[in-house]
Amino acid sequence: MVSYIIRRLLYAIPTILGVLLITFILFNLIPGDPSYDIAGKSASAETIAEIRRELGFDKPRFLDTEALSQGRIAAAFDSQFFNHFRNTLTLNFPRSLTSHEPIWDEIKSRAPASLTLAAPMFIGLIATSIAIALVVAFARGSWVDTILVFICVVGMSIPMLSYILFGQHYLAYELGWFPILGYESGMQAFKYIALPCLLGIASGLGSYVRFYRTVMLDEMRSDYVRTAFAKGLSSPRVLFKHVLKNAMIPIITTLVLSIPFLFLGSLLLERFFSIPGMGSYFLDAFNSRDFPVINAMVFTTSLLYVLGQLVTDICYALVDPRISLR
Amino acid sequence: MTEAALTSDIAVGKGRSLWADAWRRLLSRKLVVASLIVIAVFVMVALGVYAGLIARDWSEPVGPRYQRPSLEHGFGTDFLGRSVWRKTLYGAKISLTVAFLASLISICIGLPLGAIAGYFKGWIDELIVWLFTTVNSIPYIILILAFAFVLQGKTLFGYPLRGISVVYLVIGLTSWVGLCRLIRGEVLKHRDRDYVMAARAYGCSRSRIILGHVIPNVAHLVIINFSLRFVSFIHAEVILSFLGLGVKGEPSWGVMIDDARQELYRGCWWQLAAATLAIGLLCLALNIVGDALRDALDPKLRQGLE
Amino acid sequence: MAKADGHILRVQGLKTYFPIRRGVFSRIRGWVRAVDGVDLDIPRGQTVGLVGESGCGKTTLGRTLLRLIPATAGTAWFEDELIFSANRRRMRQLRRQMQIIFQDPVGSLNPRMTVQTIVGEPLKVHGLAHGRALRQRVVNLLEQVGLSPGYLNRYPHEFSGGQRQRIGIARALALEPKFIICDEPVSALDVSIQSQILNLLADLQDALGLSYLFIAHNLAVVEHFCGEVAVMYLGQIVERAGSEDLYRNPVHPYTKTLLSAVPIPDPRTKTACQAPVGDVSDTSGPFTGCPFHPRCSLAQDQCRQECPQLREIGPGHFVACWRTE
Amino acid sequence: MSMKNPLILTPVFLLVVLFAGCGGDDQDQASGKMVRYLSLGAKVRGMDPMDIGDTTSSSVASQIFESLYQYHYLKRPYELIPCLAEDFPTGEDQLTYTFKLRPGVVFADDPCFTATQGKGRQLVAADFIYAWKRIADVKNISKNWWIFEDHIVGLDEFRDYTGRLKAGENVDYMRPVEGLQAPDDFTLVVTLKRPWPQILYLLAHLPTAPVAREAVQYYGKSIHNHPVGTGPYMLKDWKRGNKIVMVRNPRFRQEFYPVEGSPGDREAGLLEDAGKVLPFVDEARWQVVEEDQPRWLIFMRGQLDASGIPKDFYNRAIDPSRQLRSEMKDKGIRLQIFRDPSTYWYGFNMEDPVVGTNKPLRQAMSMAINRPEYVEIFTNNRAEVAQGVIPPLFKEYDPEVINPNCQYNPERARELLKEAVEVHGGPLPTITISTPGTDTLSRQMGEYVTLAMDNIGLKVKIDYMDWPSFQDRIKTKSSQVFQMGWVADYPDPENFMQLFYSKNVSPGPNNFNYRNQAFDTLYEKAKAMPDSNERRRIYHQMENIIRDDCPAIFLVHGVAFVLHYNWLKNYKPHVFGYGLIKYQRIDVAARQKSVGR
Repeated sequence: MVSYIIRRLLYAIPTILGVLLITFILFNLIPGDPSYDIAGKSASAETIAEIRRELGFDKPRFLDTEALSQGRIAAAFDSQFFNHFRNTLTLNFPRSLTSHEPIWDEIKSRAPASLTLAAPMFIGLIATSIAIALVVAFARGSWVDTILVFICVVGMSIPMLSYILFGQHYLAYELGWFPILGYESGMQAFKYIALPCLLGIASGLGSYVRFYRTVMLDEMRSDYVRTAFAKGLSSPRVLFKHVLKNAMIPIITTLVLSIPFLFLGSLLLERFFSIPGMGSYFLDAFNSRDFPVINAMVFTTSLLYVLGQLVTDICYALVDPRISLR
Repeated sequence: MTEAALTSDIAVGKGRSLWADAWRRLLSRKLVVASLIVIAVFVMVALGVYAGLIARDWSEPVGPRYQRPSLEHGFGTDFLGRSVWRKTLYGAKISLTVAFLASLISICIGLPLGAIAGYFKGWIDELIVWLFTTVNSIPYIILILAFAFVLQGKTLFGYPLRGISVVYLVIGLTSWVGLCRLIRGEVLKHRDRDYVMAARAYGCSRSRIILGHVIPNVAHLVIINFSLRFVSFIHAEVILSFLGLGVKGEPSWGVMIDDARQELYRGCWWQLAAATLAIGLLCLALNIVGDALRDALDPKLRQGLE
Repeated sequence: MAKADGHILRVQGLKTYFPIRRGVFSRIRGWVRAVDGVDLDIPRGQTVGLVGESGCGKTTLGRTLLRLIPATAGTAWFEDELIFSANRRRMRQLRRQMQIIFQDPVGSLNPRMTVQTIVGEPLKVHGLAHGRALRQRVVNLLEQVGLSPGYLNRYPHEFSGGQRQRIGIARALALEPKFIICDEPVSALDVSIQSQILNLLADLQDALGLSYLFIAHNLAVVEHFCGEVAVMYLGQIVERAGSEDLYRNPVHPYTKTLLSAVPIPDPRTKTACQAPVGDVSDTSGPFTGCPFHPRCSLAQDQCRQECPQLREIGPGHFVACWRTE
Repeated sequence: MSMKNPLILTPVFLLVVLFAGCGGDDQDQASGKMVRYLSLGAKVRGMDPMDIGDTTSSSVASQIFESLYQYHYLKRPYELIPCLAEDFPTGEDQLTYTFKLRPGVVFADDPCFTATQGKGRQLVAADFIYAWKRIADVKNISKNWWIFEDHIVGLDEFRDYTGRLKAGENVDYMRPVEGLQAPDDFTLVVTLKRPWPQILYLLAHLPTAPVAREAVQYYGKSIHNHPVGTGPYMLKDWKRGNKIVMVRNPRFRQEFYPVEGSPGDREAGLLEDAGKVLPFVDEARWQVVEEDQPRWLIFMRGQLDASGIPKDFYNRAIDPSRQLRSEMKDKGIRLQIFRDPSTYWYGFNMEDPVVGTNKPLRQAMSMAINRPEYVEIFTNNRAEVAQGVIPPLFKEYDPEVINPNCQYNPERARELLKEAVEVHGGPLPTITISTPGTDTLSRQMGEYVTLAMDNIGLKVKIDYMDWPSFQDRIKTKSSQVFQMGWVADYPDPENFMQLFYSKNVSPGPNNFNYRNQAFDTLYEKAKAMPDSNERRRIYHQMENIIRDDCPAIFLVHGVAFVLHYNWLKNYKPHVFGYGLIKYQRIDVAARQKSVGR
C-alpha cells in the first residue's frame, strides 16, 4: 500500500511538470501584456518599457542563448520559463500584478467562500440525486421511472444561465424568499448561499440522477443482486445493502475528482450572486492577464486533482476488495 | 458452382450487423422515433440556413424594436427590430455546427490517441496517458479561456479564426480527454481478444488491425459519447457566449440568451424563451436518443437485459 | 543439429517468461515461467497433441510459436526457417504457412465483420485475391468446412458455436497453410458438435496434408486424433509418447492423474483414481526440483532438489520423472 | 431501512436550514446609524494612492485620502478649491509654485504610528515629497508616473536612479530632488522644467495624496490593504471581492458644507446643510456586484442608495420624454441627468496602409453611422452626438460647429467610397474593426456598425477581443480601426489633445498614430499657456484640424442618468471629484419607512 502511494505520487511529478509547461506555453501565446494597464492610460512608451523591465517581461522566454554561448550558465537560466518554474515548485508565488496582494492570502480568503457555496451544493446534489436514483432504480420500468427520468432529461436540457435568471428574478426579487445577492462568512452565509445552492442543485440534478440510475441499474442486473432478490430479501433492503454499497465506487470517483473543481467554484453562480469566491477571482485575473495568479491557481488545482485521483484509487481499494493495489 | 447460383445464394443470406440490429431496436420505440424526427428537423433547418434557403435575411429589421410575439412576428423582435423567429432558426446552424464540429474534433483527437495508447502500450501509452492526465488536471475553464484567447484572431492553415471557428475549436480541443481515456480502456480489453490474435496470426499490419478490427469494435462508444457530448457542447456554447467568447456577428442560441438576460428586466422574455425552447427541445431529443443508443449499442448492457 | 530435420516444426529449449513488476519503481521482481524449456517435434502431415491443465502454458506455447507472444529463449524451425529470427517480411511469408484455430468461437471472430470479410481478410492482407476471385475463394472455403455459401453476408452472432468454429477453421485455411495450431478448438463446444469438428479437422488433414499441433486440456479428445501426445505441466513437457503407448502405459504420475480424470466409456475398466495432492504450484518463485513434486504422492528428496530431464524409456516414449528409473 | 431516512432527508434538512437563515434584517437601521450603501462594479485592487489608476479603487480610496486641492461640490462649471493646501499657490513665474499647507491636519489613528502609540501625527510638506517620490520609484511600478513625467526638476533623474538599483538595494528616499523642497513643515515648493498650467488639476488627483512614511514602513508590501490618510473616513472592514466598510474618522479636521452653489441648487435642497460640519454619514458600505441585473434588483429593493441605469432597464425607469416613470417616483426615486467628460469613437490607425492614407474612406465611414439612432439604440438617448473630440462639458466646446463628417449621409458616403476606391487604386478590402470587449453590448454595437457599413457598400468585419488583447493590438499598431473612448481626468481639453500629439504615438496615448505638423506646433504652444481666450482659440484650431483629417469617427459624448432614493440627501453627481460621501446625508427615518414598506 505504502509503495503504491509513493509510486502514484511519483507519477504525479511528470503531470505537474506538464501542467507547468502547458500553462506557460498557453499563457505566452495569449495576446495582452499587463504592463500596459499597469502603466496607466496616458503612459509614455518609456514608462511602459521601464515597467516591463521591472516585471521581468524583457527576459528571454526559455533560455538566454547569448549568456549560454558566453558560458554564463546561471545567467542563461534567468529566463521567464525557469523563473516561473522555480517560483511555482518552491511555492514561492509572487504577488498579484494587479492587487499586489500575496496570492496565498487571497486564495485563503476566497477558497472558503467558494467552498461554502460549492460544498453544500455538491453534497445536496449528490444526496438528492442518489435518493432519486434509488427511487427510480427501485421503480424501474414503471411510470414513476419514466416520468422522473423524463423530468431529469428536461431539466438537464435547459441551460444553467436560464435557471439563474429565473431564480434571481422570480424567487429572490419578485417573491422575496431569498436575498438577491451578497455574502457573509460564518453562519450568516447560509442565508446568502441558499438560492445559488438550490439553483445549482436544480440544474445539475438531471445529469447526476441519470448517471446514478445507470450505475444502479448495472448493479441491479448483477448476479448477486438477483440472488438476493431470489432469496426473498425485501427490495429496499437489497437496494440499500447491496446495490448502494456497490454503486459507491463510481459515486466516490465523481465525488473525489470533483473536489478540486469545488475549490475553483461555480463561475456563473459566484458572478451573479456576488460571492467572493475563487471563480470570480480567477476570471478577474484572466481578464487582467495577472499571470502569477492564474499560474498559482492552475498549479494548486492540478495538485488537488492529482491528490484527488490518489484518494479515489485508495477508496476503490477500501470499498472494493477485488481491486488489488499491486 | 455457377455464377448465377452463387449470386442467388448470397441474396438469400442477408446478414444483420450489430449496427442494423441496434437501428432496428431504436426504431421500435415511439419516443425515440419522435426524437429522431426532432433532430432531423433541426439538422434540416441548419442545412437550410447553410444553403441560404432559411433565415437568410435574419439581419434585416422586420418591424419596430422589442415587439411582443404576435401573428405578424412569431417570436417577437429584438433590439434592432429583427425577427427572433429567424434568429432562432439561424441559431440552429450555429449551435449544430459548433456541437457537430467540436464533437468531430474531439473524436478525431480522442479516438486515435486512445486507440494507439491502448493498442501499443509501452512508452507511447505512457506518453499519451501523461498528456491526457496533464490536460485533465488543468481546470477546464482555464483551458477554455486560454485556448479561446490564444486562438482568437489567429490563422490556421491560412484560414483566419474568428467567431464560430474559435468556438468549436476551443470546445473540441479541450474536451477529448474523456473519450480518449474511455477508448484506451476499451482497446486495452480488445487488443488481447482472440480475433485480434487471429488477425495478427495471418499477418495483418498493426494499422489494419487498429483501423479494421479494434476501432469498429469500440466505435459504439464513440457514437454514444457523441450524442451525449453534443448536448454538453450546445450548453458550452451558451457559457462561452456569456463569457464573451462565443460567436459574434451571427445569432446563436447562446448569444440570444446572453442578449435576453438583460432584456428580461424590461419585460422582454421572448428571446430567452425562444432560445431556451430550441435548446431544450434539441437537447431533450438528443438525450433520449443518446440513452436509447446506449441501450441498443452497449453489448454489456444488452447481455444484462436478455 | 540445424534445421527441422524433415519435421514440419522443431522446437528446442523454448522459454516464454512474463515479468512480474512490483514496488515503487515497478522493477521486475520475478518471472512467470509460462513455457520453461520445451523441446517438441511435429512430423509432417501428422498431429501432435499437447495436453495439460489450464494455466500450464500450452496456449502460451502455441502463441509463442506464431510470434503472437515474444519468446524469451530457444529456437524453433519451421521447415528450414528459423521462426524467432525471421525479419518482418519473412515472417509475413511464414504466417501464410502457419495458422491457428482458437478455443473461443465467439471471441475469435470479429463481431462487426461478415463471414465473407472474416474469411477473406487473410487473402486480402496478403494480396492473394480480389473482388470476384476473392468471393469465389471464400465460397470454396466455406464449402470446404461444410458451411453454405449463403452465409456469406451473415455476422458471427447469427451462428451456432459449431458453425462459428467452422468459420474460424475456414479463416485458418484461407492462406493454404501447411501447419495449424489448434488451440483447444472443441473444448467450448457441445459434445455432439465436438466430434463433427474433429472429423472435419481430420478430413482436412487428409485432403490437404496438414500438420496439426492440437492443444487440449484433457486426454479424451486427443486419444484418437493424435499420433503423438505431449503432456505439459507448469511450462515443461513431462511425458511424450505415441498416442496409444501413452494411453496404455502412462508413466509420469501427472499423466496418470490426467488419465484418471478421463471419463471412461466402459465402466468395467476400472482405474485407480489418483487425485492430485495439493494445488498447482506457483510458477513465479524460484523453485527447485521437479515442478510436480508438491503435488506428487511419490515425491522423494531427489524430486525436491533436482529437476528431471526427458529420458527415452521406450521407443518414442519420453518421460521426465526420477521415479521411473 | 435506517439508511434511507438520512439520505432522503438531507436536501430537505438543507432547505430548512437555509430558509431558517433568511429574513434577518439589518439591525443598523434600527439603531439610527447613518449608513450609505453603495455598489462596486469591479473589485477594488488596492488603496495605496501611488498605485490607484482605476475609477473603482479611486472612488473608494478617495474617502480616506485627500490631495492638495479638490473640486467644489456644487459649483458648475467645475472649479477647484483648496483641500489640504491652505490656498492657491503663489509664484511669480510659471515655473515655481509655493504651496502652504492647511494647519491642523492629522493622519488618522493607526498602529503604524508607533512613536505615538497609534495616534496619527500631523501632516507635513515632506509627506507630499515622499508620496511623489514613491510614484517616481521604478521599483514600485506605479500606475501614475504619467502625472509627473518630464515636469518636475530632478524627479526624472530620481526615477533613473531607482531604475539603476539592483534587486535588493533599497531606494534612498532622502536623496534630494531639486524641484521638490520643503523649507518648513507647512511649505511645499515645486519647481517645474517648463510651464504646466494643468498642475493644479493633477494635484487634485487622488494619486498625488500625501502618504505617511510610517505606514509604508510599518505595513511594507501590504500597504495597499492598510490605507492611512487624512480624509473623513477610515477603513473598517474589507473582504476582497465582497464588501468594504468605512467608518467616520474621529480626528478629521474641521470642514464645512459649502454655503454657495450653482443656480438651482438651493431649490433642489442642496444647500439645506450649508455651513454644517462634514461628514454626515457614519458608515459607508460597498457591495461588489459585477452583473447589471442583480445590481438593479438590489437597488429596486432599496439596498442601494443610488444606481446608474443599465441599458435594458432604461425603459422600466424612464419614459420617452426622459422623465422618471411614475412607479419609480412613487418609490421615492429621483433622477439626475448630467454630462460626462467623455467622447467615444472608432479610431483609425493612421499607419495602416488602407485607412491611414485614404481620407475619403475615413469620411465615408464616418458619415455611414446614423449617430442619433446609435444614441437611441445603445444609450436610450443618454448621450449627445459628437461633432469633434471635446465634450460639451468643457468651456472650449463650440456648440456652433457642425462637422459634416459627423452627419449621417449615406448618399455622400457612397460617393466618397467611390473616391476612396480610386485613392486605394482598386476595390477596397474588408476593413477590420477591433472592439475592446466581448460582452453583450460590444457585440450588439458590432452588429449595428456592420449593418451601417453594409448600407454604404463597405464590407467590415468586427474583431472582438478582451481588453488586454485589444491593448496589445493598439499598442503594437496592428489594428486597422478600433473602438475606443476617453474620459477626461481633469477639466482641461489638453487631456484630449494629447491623444493626437505625434510624440505620443503608440504605445503612448496617441493610438491613432496621428501625425500632423501644424497640430503639433499648436499643441506645444497651447500646452504651456494658462487658460485664456487665445488658448481657447488655439484649441478650436486644433480641433478643426482633427475634424478635417478625420483620424476618428467621433460618435457620442456621454450623458449620465443616475437614480437615487429621496432619503439620500445632498446628492449631486460630480464627474471629476471622488471623495464626495462626506457631503452626503441619509434621512434614516425616510429610508426605514420606505424599505419597511
